[in-house]
Amino acid sequence: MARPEAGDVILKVENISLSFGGVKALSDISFEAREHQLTAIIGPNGAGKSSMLNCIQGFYHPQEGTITYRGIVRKPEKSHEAARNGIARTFQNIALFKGMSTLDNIMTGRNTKMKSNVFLDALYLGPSLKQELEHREKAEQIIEFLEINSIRKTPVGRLPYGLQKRVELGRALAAEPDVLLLDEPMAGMNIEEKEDMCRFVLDVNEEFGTTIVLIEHDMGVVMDISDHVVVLDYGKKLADGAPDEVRNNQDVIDAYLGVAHD
Amino acid sequence: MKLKKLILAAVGMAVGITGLTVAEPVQADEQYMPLLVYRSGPYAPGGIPYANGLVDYFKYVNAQGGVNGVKLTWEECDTGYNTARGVECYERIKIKDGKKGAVVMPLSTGITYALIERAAKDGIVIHSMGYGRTAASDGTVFPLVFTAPATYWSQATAITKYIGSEVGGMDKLKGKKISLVYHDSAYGKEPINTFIALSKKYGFKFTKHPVAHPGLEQKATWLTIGRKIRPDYVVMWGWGVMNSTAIKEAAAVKFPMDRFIGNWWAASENDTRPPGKASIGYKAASFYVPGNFTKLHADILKGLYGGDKAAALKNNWGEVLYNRGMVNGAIIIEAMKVAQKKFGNRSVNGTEIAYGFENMDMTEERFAELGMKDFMKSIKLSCADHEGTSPLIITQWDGNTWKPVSDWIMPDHAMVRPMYKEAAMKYAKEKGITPRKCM
Amino acid sequence: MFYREAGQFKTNYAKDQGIFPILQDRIWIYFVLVVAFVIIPVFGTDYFLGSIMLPFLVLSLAAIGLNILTGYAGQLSLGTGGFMACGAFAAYKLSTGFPDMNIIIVFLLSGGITAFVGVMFGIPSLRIKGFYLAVATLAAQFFLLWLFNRVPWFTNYSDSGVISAPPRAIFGDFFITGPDATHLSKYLFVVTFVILFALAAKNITRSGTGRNWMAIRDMDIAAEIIGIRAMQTKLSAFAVSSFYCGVAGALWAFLYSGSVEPLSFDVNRSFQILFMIIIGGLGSIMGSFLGAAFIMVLPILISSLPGMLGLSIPVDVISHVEFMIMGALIIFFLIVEPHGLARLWTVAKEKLRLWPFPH
Amino acid sequence: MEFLHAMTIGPIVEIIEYPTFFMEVLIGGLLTGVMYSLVALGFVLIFKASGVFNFAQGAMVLFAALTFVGLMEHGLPMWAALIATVAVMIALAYAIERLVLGKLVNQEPIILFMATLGIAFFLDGFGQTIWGSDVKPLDVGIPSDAIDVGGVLINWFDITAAVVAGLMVAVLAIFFQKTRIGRALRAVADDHQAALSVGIPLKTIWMVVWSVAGIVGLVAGVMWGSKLGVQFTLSLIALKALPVLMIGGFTSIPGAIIGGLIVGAGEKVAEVFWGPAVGGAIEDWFAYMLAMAFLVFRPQGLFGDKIIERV
Repeated sequence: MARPEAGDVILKVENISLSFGGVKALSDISFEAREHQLTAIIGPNGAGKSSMLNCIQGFYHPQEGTITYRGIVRKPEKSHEAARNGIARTFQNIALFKGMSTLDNIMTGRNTKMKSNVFLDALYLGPSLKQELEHREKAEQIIEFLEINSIRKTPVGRLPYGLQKRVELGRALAAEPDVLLLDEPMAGMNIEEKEDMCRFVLDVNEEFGTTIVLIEHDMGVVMDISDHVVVLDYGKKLADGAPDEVRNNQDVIDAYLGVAHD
Repeated sequence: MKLKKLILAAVGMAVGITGLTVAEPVQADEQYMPLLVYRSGPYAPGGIPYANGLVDYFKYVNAQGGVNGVKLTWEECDTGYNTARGVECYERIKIKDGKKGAVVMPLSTGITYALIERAAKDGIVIHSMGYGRTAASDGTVFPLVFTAPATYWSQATAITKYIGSEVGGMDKLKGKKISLVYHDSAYGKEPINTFIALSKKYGFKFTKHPVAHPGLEQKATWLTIGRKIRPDYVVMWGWGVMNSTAIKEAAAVKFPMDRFIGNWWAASENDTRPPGKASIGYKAASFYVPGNFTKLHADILKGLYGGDKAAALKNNWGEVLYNRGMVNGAIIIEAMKVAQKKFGNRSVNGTEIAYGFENMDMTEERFAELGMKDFMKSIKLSCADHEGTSPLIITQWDGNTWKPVSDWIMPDHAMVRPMYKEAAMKYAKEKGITPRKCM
Repeated sequence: MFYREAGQFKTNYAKDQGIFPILQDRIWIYFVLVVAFVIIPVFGTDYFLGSIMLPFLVLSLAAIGLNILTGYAGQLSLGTGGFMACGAFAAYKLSTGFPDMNIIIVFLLSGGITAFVGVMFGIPSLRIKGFYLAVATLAAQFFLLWLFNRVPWFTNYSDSGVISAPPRAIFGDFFITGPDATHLSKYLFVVTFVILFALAAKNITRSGTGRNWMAIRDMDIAAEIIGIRAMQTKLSAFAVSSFYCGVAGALWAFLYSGSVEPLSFDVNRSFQILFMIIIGGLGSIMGSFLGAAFIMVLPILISSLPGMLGLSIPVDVISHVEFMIMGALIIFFLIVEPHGLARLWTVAKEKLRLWPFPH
Repeated sequence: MEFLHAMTIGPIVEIIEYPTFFMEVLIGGLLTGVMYSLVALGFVLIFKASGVFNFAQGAMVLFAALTFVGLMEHGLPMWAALIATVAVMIALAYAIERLVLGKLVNQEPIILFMATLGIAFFLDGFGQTIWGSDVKPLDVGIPSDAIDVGGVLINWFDITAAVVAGLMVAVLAIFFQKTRIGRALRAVADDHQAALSVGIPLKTIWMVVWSVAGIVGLVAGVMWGSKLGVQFTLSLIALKALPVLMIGGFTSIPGAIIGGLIVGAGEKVAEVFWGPAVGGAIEDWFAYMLAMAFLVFRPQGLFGDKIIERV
């Protein structure tokens, strides 16, 4: 399947600065992500990648700068608003709902599309049942897509790490997002699992045309799959561009190889 | 679900077993007494001596050959002064080995309230002696409830009379201040309306101060009373740890003890011993004379403890609440005897013992015959009057024992009886009961 | 062998979404229904119906209520007693104020009123979490009890602050409260009511509302990020939970004890219900029943056992031993299975499913 | 209108009009608060070192007091009874570690909390089985008369309690700052993993901290016992300590004292000046409401560790 064509700029980050009690996590970062593209934010540990993602998502509110999403400047808002605007994400440390099954976890991802009414839910008839079945259908499609049919009813707490990551991706996909933020989707995986995950990420991009912003500290994997790479180090942007450009950028090489600046 | 079934099966079997034991060989006639007591929980210190006194009296009666040959049997169930538990206890022990209890003493105002309807349906008499639902003294609406010898409302009038005599006459009460410190429960709230009526009648100023269960903390209450309101007298409707705490806090604000009067549930050694010498002079109402001076006490000591006074004292013998249990036993046995006169010398059921209560006439001489000379005055009941007209007495703690300090005081029955009637009629209306006619 | 799902294929999602998708579970439920509606009414003695089954069922309902809040939505609460009192007093005011209102409507409305009160006291949960919240719910407990104790309007100006249930029938002569109600009629009413509400709770918890609760419970921040509104979700849990507790309180006052004072719903009641859901299993409707059975029936069993066996042990010793055994058993169960009796049942089912070939 | 006046202007006017009475209430409240702090301290110690919300602290107070007074009734001199009770509390801590907590390592906090409720039940029953449930007066020679300081009545007993609480906090502070085991406890409180990695066995730590909490419980039990007499109700004072914990934070020893002062003063002033307008007996819920109001602004209590949310 062919990769979708790049569209307009969907997400525009301008001069973002974020600090926690005097410690600067991000300073003056700007970059853009285009629709249907796969943008990677890379950098060593502590470079401010997760902070960046949290700012985009709306969990952190940067002190300076603006983030424009679909041409509208994002205001500081409640965490749950982002999901309703079409931004879904996964987490660096898995944040699945451990007491629930795979299916239920994925169903929670659809909460933004469902209307829950306690009284109807209590009866589990009529509109409530109809809605459950509709969304079950969607959830099953995702389960099928991610090849996790066999663990549909297993509590996620009992799943191995790699599968948990996959379920988390499923939960994010269930929201049918326009922008998918992936926080180190391949961290802690073995080669085989990484390859699987890469495949799923690309498939998502190709099949649904979802815009993806992912962060990763492992450069190798990312360069192969992304259209656009942003490199951060100590809260500052080092480089921004196509993978090949970035690969040859001297600053990036220095940061990654630890060469001291003269 | 499985475990639940197992438990249900176990319970079911247990119930079955109890059912089976009914089929034992025919025994001699016995009178079964279900006893709701509390020997555990926050109010155990009050429940234990009462239960001991009651049981000792029953043992004593049995040692004397029973009630006209009918031996007493009893089963205790520990309510922990908890209403829900009390209801379960009642349902569990009201019938044992096929014998239904004739009379039950709930020993808690809350439990009394909860049992009135149940016991009426079961045909079991409730004797709530000096506690419970005051309105139930009206025999026309509550044929099976007895509050003899006195209710909280009567007690409130008697205490007020005593205060009146202290200040030099009821007319001198005008302008005086009386404060009520009460346990914030059904029990503690009972006398409030009576005090309000009394304050209107005599023109004294009345303030009330609730203390939340269990009553560990009363500093604010006593600062208000002792330092701000500075009443002439404080009356207390307390129970359990609340009483000793109140005495201690009253002493801390230097409220004079001889103007601090408890009701008869704030009148025991448990209340006055923990505060030490702070409680010397504290007064409380009673319907019998405190002490272990009677012949009955001596007989129990000899008959049940073999004269071992230390053992008897350990079992609360002669304490105020022990005596209350003992008197409660005596009144019930007297009712049974009256019933036996009419129905024959056999065990009696609820309605029969109710007849016994209604036709009871315990005079001073009768109390003396029962070994309680100079202990209690009199109890005389009727079909409509389930409280009787017993006088009360005020007692005082001298640091070691309780001593009577007043004459016998007759409560102002003329004042409270119409209030009973009104409350009973309200209840009858709510419950759809037609009051019976009394001759 | 006995608990094999093999061969039970679901041909569509609707069937798989059924409340008891496995045949054996359905058989169990039918069995339970037969026991509840046929065997117990026919063979149960008055004592068993009135003093074991009634309080057991009513407390199960309260346990379901607390389980919704604590087990499903993860908000630890010690205010259950206060909410039950709220239901009881609301029912009293409604039924004496509107004597012609059907008693079922009275119960439902008093649940609704309690739900509203529950939401009010649930608001701090948006800021306060964990044990701090548990302690904060004690504010509800103490305040509500104080309120019903202090304001005479709630008790229709009774002298003692005790309310007692007026006689009411569901229809015609079928009295469920008051002196004309038999233990059997009370039992039948309560068992029907409780089973229906247990099913409703089961339905809520397996639908969108329930998933949102569990998401907030398992990881509140992540739940918010995926779009779940924390405020609505927490408050809806408080509302539904309080509704159940309120109805349970009304049933307790009207059908079980017949008359109550606020002290019947003191903080010990809150702890008792909390014990039930933890022993029974957090986040399990069936666990609420198991826990209620354990916590309510066991003390009665312990205290009546010596009597049954013909031993004469002083009642105070029994009471103290009862405390000790309860304490020890709670600890024992927590050690053996921290997730409650419901989990034991699930584990047993899984074993049975594989038996006799465990691998 | 009258009610509004009684709720707003009335109390203020009263406070201004009778300043000595207000002082009396305030001081009485502060000193009562110290008594609450004595109980709250035990909770804090255990929560700080092991993250367990120990609801059995109230039962431990009762059990310690019962043992102490029971031994004295059996003829032991006070000092011997004191030593014996300390030994019993240490043995109890050992038993709790071995039989309960040791078997529940890595369980969720709510499970541990429930286990302590089980312990509370057990201790309540056990203590009463051994020592009986009647009221036992306890006199350790604390004077109970009141003195008049410029028209303000102050109770000697309350002052003694305040001194005892102060001493106990000082002793605990020294214990935590100066002794090896105390420093280890602090390390555990800061970071379980780190503490384990420097070789401090968690078992020992839990045992020590429960022993210390037991001894703190004994002190609280002696104080409360000499105030009220030793009886079952003592285990219910745990409920008075909870609002103190909420305000002070579950992890702060100074917080327990400050929280106690705030709760004590707050509830007494409210009860005396605002209580009458609404019928009185408001102090129980007022303490909780006050604590809740504090929490809404500082969800971790005044001195508790800051809660940091991460994803």
